[in-house]
Amino acid sequence: MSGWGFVFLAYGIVWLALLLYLFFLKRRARRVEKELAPLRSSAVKKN
Amino acid sequence: MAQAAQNKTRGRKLLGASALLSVLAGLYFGLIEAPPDAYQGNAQRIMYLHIPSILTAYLSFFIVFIGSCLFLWKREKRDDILASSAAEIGVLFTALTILEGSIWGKPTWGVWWTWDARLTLTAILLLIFIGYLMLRSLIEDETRAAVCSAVLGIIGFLDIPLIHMSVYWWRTLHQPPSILRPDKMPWENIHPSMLIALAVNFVAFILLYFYLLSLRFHVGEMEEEAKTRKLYRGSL
Amino acid sequence: MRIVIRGLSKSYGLVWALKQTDLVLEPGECIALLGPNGAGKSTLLGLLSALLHPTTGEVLIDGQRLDQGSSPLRSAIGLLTPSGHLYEGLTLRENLHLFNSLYGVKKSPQEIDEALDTVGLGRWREEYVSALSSGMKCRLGIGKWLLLQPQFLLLDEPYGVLDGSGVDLLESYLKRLCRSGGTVVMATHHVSRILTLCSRALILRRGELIFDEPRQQPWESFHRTFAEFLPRGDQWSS
Amino acid sequence: MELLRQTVWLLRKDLLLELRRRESVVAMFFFGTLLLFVFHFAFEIPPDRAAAMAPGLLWLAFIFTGTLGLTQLFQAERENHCLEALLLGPMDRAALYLAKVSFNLFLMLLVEVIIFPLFWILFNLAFWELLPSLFLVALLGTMGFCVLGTLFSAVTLKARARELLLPLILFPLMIPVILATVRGMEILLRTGQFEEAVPWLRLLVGFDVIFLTAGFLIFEWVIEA
Repeated sequence: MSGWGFVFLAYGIVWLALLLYLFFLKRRARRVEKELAPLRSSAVKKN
Repeated sequence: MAQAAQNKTRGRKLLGASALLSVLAGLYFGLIEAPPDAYQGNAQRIMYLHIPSILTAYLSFFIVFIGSCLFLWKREKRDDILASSAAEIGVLFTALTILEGSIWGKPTWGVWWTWDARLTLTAILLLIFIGYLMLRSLIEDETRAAVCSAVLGIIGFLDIPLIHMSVYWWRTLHQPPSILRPDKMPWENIHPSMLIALAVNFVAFILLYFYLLSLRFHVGEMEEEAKTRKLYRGSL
Repeated sequence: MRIVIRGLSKSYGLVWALKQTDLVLEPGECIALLGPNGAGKSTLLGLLSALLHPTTGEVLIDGQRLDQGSSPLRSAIGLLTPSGHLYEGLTLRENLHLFNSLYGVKKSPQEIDEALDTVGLGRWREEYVSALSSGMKCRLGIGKWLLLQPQFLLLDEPYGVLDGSGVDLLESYLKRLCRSGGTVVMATHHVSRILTLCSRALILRRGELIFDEPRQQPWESFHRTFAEFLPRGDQWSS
Repeated sequence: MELLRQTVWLLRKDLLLELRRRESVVAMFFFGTLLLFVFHFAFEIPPDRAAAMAPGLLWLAFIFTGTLGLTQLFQAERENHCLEALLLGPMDRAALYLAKVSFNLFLMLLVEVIIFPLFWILFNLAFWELLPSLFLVALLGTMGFCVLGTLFSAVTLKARARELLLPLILFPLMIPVILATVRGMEILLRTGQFEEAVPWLRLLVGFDVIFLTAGFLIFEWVIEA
């Protein structure tokens, strides 16, 4: 493995991991928003 | 209230965009613009990744410390969410830092892992972070989990200087100081464009870190809001 | 001792153990805390003794806010649970000596022995608590509070383990405490016993206070509300 | 003053319970000696290298025995909700912390006083005259272990998998103590002078002082949470 091999390995893993984390975070955010929307609207309706 | 939320999301999008831009710039400078190192060749380019990510590891530990202190003092759930978000991202960045360090070690020292002071310290930081997340997940009662994690956050942070001292003394005892010795910072006598690459990558990592942190914090706040709404829906 | 409770509530995760409650407990009152299992009686006792941290609201004792931590206010609060609060490995005397010094009450050893005699445990002075029956442990608990003289005594179902003379002992102590301006709150299921003793009754259901009236002789309102919780004969065979 | 009086009473209670039941001290002692035998079989220790490896092995044995003691530390309080009995009253929470630190320290030192000479005999080492100064270094190290160990024993008191969680959290934080104690002892064994090991001992004393005060201030919030 030449110098560049290691560089791409390191950069590849790091940015892949960060993108994956971002993806899961976005998905988690969407799920919470989906859960929160009815709660917010029902509360507004009631009081 | 809605107006403030809009500003926040717009702010976050702006932060995200600028983080993306600076990351691309960092990649450009790091991989293309900067010349290969005379001694290590191209493998040295991993430095542009490694040094900034070490910083984010320590930065996130500092934020966990701040969040923990604020929580113990004012007992506001917001600070606890800040601490737990910073810890989660901290674990990610610390783990990546160690990964980069060992990948960089292979071409430079020929081994995947050396008990070099910097790598050992980052590994210890990762262990403390993992302990923090384990503790938080293994205590059922919410306020108790928050208080106990805050205590670990504070004690862990106070321990860092002592760990630094003991590891460095121990290090200088055994092995002649390695290339990454802290007192000879890599940017003392290096090529100006390398310096630029390092600086750009620094900015990129900071922006990326705060973007992820604000996103994770926002998710944490929403989850907390969902919980309180479900709770109060019963008695409203 | 006057206790004011403002907007006190406690939630565990998504469940309300105790919903928003406002109460005033006057000095000299002996209050019965009734309700089915899981109604929040123990939670309320935990909040009143500051062993639990409320989700919202506060407890004021003689105007001072009671919160966790070692405040002198807490030397006036007592909590009697039949099984608990005694070191099994220590003898009866050592237990009382320990709590005597921790509460800074500074009672002499004679007074400690006297307290043990009054609760009928004089003979077991040097025995280990682990050797005692649960009834005797409850008597030791009474002896402990006789010694520490709290102004605000909370009891969590003491009748379950006490024998005849134990009940008389407890009730005479509670009467004396209420007469001297102390406040008593007892959570129990022995309705007939407590109704003769208490000056006021509270009924909790699913964390909500549904009944709060001082005692009066023809107490239809109490029996009407409480009828729902009385056992309805043998449910299993029908 | 009041704090000291309460600490002494609580310590007296713990010592009395331990004297009668003798659970912890016997378990810790036998666990310690067991570890010495395990080390003997696990590592092929050539006689000349034994002195160099002694500090590491000894301290490893002490840390594991200490962890055993820590998991049992609040056992008396867990029975019969005695912890609630203590928290109900106006007792100073820090008194409970100081009492538990000194109790665990006492247990560990008791075990160490026996295991030190035993180690010397089993691995037939010389340097008998160095034992007192070695013991002083171990004392400072054990103090550091107890100060943080007690705090985190309380932190993990009501956590699930408590016995697993405690070492997981405690050991990374103990690294300065481990390094300082083992290096300190090693230097003593190698050079025989005390001055050589002073920088490590200063680190140890610093660790003890910092975390004794931190524990003293924070313990109240942990135990009441």
